Amino acid sequence: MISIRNVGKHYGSFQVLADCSTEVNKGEVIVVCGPSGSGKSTLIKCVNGLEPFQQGEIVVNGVSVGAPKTDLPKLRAHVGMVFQHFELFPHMSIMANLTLAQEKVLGRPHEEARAKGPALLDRVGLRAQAAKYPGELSGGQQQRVAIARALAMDPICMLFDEPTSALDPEMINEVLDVMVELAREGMTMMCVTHEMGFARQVAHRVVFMDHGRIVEDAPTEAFFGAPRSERAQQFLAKILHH
Amino acid sequence: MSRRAFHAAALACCLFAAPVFAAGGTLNKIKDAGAITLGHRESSIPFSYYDDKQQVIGYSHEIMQKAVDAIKAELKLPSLAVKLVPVTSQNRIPLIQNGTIDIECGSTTNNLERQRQVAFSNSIFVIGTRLLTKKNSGIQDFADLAGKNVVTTAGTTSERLLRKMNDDRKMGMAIISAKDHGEAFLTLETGRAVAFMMDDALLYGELAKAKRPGDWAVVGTPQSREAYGCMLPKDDAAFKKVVDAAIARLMTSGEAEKIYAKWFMNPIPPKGLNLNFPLSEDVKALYKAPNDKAFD
Amino acid sequence: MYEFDWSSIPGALPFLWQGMTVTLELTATAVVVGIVWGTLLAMMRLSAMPLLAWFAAGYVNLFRSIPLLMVLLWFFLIVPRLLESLLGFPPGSDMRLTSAMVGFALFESAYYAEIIRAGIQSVPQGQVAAAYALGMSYGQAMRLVVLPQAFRNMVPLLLTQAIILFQDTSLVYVSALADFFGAAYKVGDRDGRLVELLLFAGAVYFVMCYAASLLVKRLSRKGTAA
Amino acid sequence: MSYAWHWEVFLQPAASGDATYLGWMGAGLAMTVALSLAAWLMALVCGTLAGVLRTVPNRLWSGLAAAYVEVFRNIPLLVQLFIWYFVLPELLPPAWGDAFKQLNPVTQQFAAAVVCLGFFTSARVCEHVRAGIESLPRGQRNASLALGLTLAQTYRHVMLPMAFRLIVPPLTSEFLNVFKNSAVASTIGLLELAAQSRQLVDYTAQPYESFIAVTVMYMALNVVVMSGMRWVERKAQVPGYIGAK
Repeated sequence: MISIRNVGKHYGSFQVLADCSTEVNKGEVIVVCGPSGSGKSTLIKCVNGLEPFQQGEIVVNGVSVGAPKTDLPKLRAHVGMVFQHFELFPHMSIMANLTLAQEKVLGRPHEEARAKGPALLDRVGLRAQAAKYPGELSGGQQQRVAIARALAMDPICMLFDEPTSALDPEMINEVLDVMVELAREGMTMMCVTHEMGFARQVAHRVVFMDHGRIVEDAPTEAFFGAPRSERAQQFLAKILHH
Repeated sequence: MSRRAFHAAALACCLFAAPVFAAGGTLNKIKDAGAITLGHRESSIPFSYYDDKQQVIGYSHEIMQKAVDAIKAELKLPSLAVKLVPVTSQNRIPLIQNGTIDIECGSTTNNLERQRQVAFSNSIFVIGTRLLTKKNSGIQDFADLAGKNVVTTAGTTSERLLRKMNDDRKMGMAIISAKDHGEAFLTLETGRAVAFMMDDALLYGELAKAKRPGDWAVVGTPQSREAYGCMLPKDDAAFKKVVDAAIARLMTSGEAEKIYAKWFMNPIPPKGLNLNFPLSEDVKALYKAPNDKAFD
Repeated sequence: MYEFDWSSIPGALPFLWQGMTVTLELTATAVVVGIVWGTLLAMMRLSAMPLLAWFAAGYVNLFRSIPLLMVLLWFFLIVPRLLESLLGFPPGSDMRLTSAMVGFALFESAYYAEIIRAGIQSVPQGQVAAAYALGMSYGQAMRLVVLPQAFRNMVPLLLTQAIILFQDTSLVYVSALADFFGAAYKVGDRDGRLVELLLFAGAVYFVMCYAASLLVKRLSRKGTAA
Repeated sequence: MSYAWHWEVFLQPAASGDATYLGWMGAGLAMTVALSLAAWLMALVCGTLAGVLRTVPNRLWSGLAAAYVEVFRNIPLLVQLFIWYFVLPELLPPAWGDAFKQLNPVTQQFAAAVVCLGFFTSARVCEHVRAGIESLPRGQRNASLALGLTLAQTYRHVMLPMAFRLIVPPLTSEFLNVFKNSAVASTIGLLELAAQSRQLVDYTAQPYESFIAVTVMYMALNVVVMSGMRWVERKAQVPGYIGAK
């Protein structure tokens, strides 16, 4: 489904990504982790072309992301993405947030787009909030709406870029619950996150990055059981025991 | 802005707008200050204007100098300082009223409306209002202007006459009111208007500035006769008497005629053009019998 | 096509330069008076005394609601007499420059007052509290703590306003005062070369203002870097 | 020497036309309003376009937009007006220039004033729009693109609507400035409010009454525009968004 081959990216002489390769198969859940500045957010943004890259190739559902002729909006329409800071559109009601791209990108009639709303909001437990504005919701609620907004496009896969790291601790679980649910339904997911509990619970594989490189790419049990690299061991030790 | 601002504004209006007037007459004021302030124009050729060295010159200006000499003699102050303030047709009346300037000799028509606010000396010139147009424009007289763009200078009698003519005779002219004579002539020269209505003497003066003076002509029956006078502060008989006497002396002694010849019958700055504007019957009559009558 | 003739300009340079000095003089006076009087107005507006706050608000709103052109016409009519009687200037001294200066300074103060008020308000309340906690009086807290910080934040805005003011001085044209623009216009009018002189004036203003705005940009970059 | 107040002068029939002098002032007010609104419309359109161009990831376009802003911001309004009115028609191909100069003078003056004020103000609007766009979190743009919206759609539906809400206060003061700046049109002879004050002085010889009346009219205009923009500001508030009160 997502194939990342030898991807490299640099700003001037600064190497952000170097020779990154991995695969995400249909129905698979991949967690990408690593220390801050390791390039994991950049990598996930390369997948739907939000960040350009200079070397290598990324193919999503048979379409090469970096190729100049690729119709990026068309590709992105089918790749859902959830951001660290939610990025709901503050000047639109929750319902309008859900329908905007359906109408403008997929060309769905207004009524059809609206009709999808209640079911999606039900799914993230926020049916009553449709008429409110993003600023009137808590962070956890906003992030759940953001997930619903991505799902409204009927994506073939979902990208999560640190979806819980801007949240207060008591709100993290409400978002993770939605993500677990999604994973159980068989959604193809690539998640940048530090939530190791979530990773253990649903991820098929864990990708560990450091200094722009993929240091480890292992099945979940193998990664948590016995990480091969020293760097990953240190990272796990820090993140799991405090 | 709020209601508060309105209150403040009202206050400011009361404060500022009640003009503060000195008592005791202009002559005393001049004597106390040791200085007299003259108002002049910047581009009223050949009455009062700047030459290319930014010195004020002109027919009216020369007459004003003579009046100043008479004031010096009257006050026995030969070293009286003289200050020059350029005025426009918009601000000349307020500036006389508020005492910024003591006397203005330029090209100001003496009329009854203005007499409500200022006084006028003995007249210094008489003009007729006519048209300046391109020789090949086909404009011979005012009747030819129907439906055309015509320019005049804002705040002048010509502007009123032109508007009235347009209203009365339903001529459908589009009237442009330029800020000053220079701008009015520019409007004519660049083709925005087919004719420029103004006092004939001033039209000859503008002609002198043209890139090709030979292309232009002054045409049309004079629409009005107007007397130019020097503006003086209102209700100051003593001051007016000195100025009037000086002007009358100039005219009856024949000196005025010499000044006239210098500015209207000889080459003048800035381009050394000769206006060739012979002495009219009206001006001759004025020189013979000086007076301060308005024509309307 | 139009035939340009720039020959009027070289001979007129001394007169144009004289005009530029008038322009610069006007700008400098208005900036200095504007900042001083503007600071006072801003402090009055923020003060707890209703009368002072009321006066400052009225003043600022009044001047900000009238076109500068009207203000200049007003001052050209009124100030000469008023100054004569208030300050004892000799009657009849050329008041055009003085009245333009006074008009500009009073007008621009209203704009400066708003910039400075915003600057003062941008200093966190905690700073005032900290100053009081150290035992400072209101005046000391203002002078030693608040205003220095406020002015540092405001410098780019104050300078930008000065550039706007420099451009605005061209409006004294309505009072027949020969500032740079007035001088250029008069030369153009006299020689029938208005097109050339207007383009020349526009170019000079552009070069000066653009250079000044680059300088301000560099200054404010330095300020944020420090 | 004393000033003779004659407030009743405004009710007297004017020197030409059927109106009273009060009618002249009304006509001036109408001209000021028409001029300002037309210029504001133009400034909003051009300023928004230029503001968007300044933020697009394309050196050439953003550079052009920056040059546009610098030109219109660094030349005094009065000089710009004179250039539009006196200079431009001379520099155009003679046929065009002459065609323009044959138009009704009021049309010429109005057109020159609208274009001048419009461009002048658009440079300032452009900077506000740019600042508004730049103050939005970068993630907004990414989120919108990630949903498959094109860059144009992103500006149209996400960034501009939000940016405009943020910049209502500075736009309000620019709008007020348009009304005040419109007074310069009097220098090319357009009979708007400031020019009427001058003309009233000429015709009535009552300078103080004329100036006071016109000044008060400007202040009233200011109040009306300000309360209008307050209403817009209230309408534009985004519930729950920081900055909304």
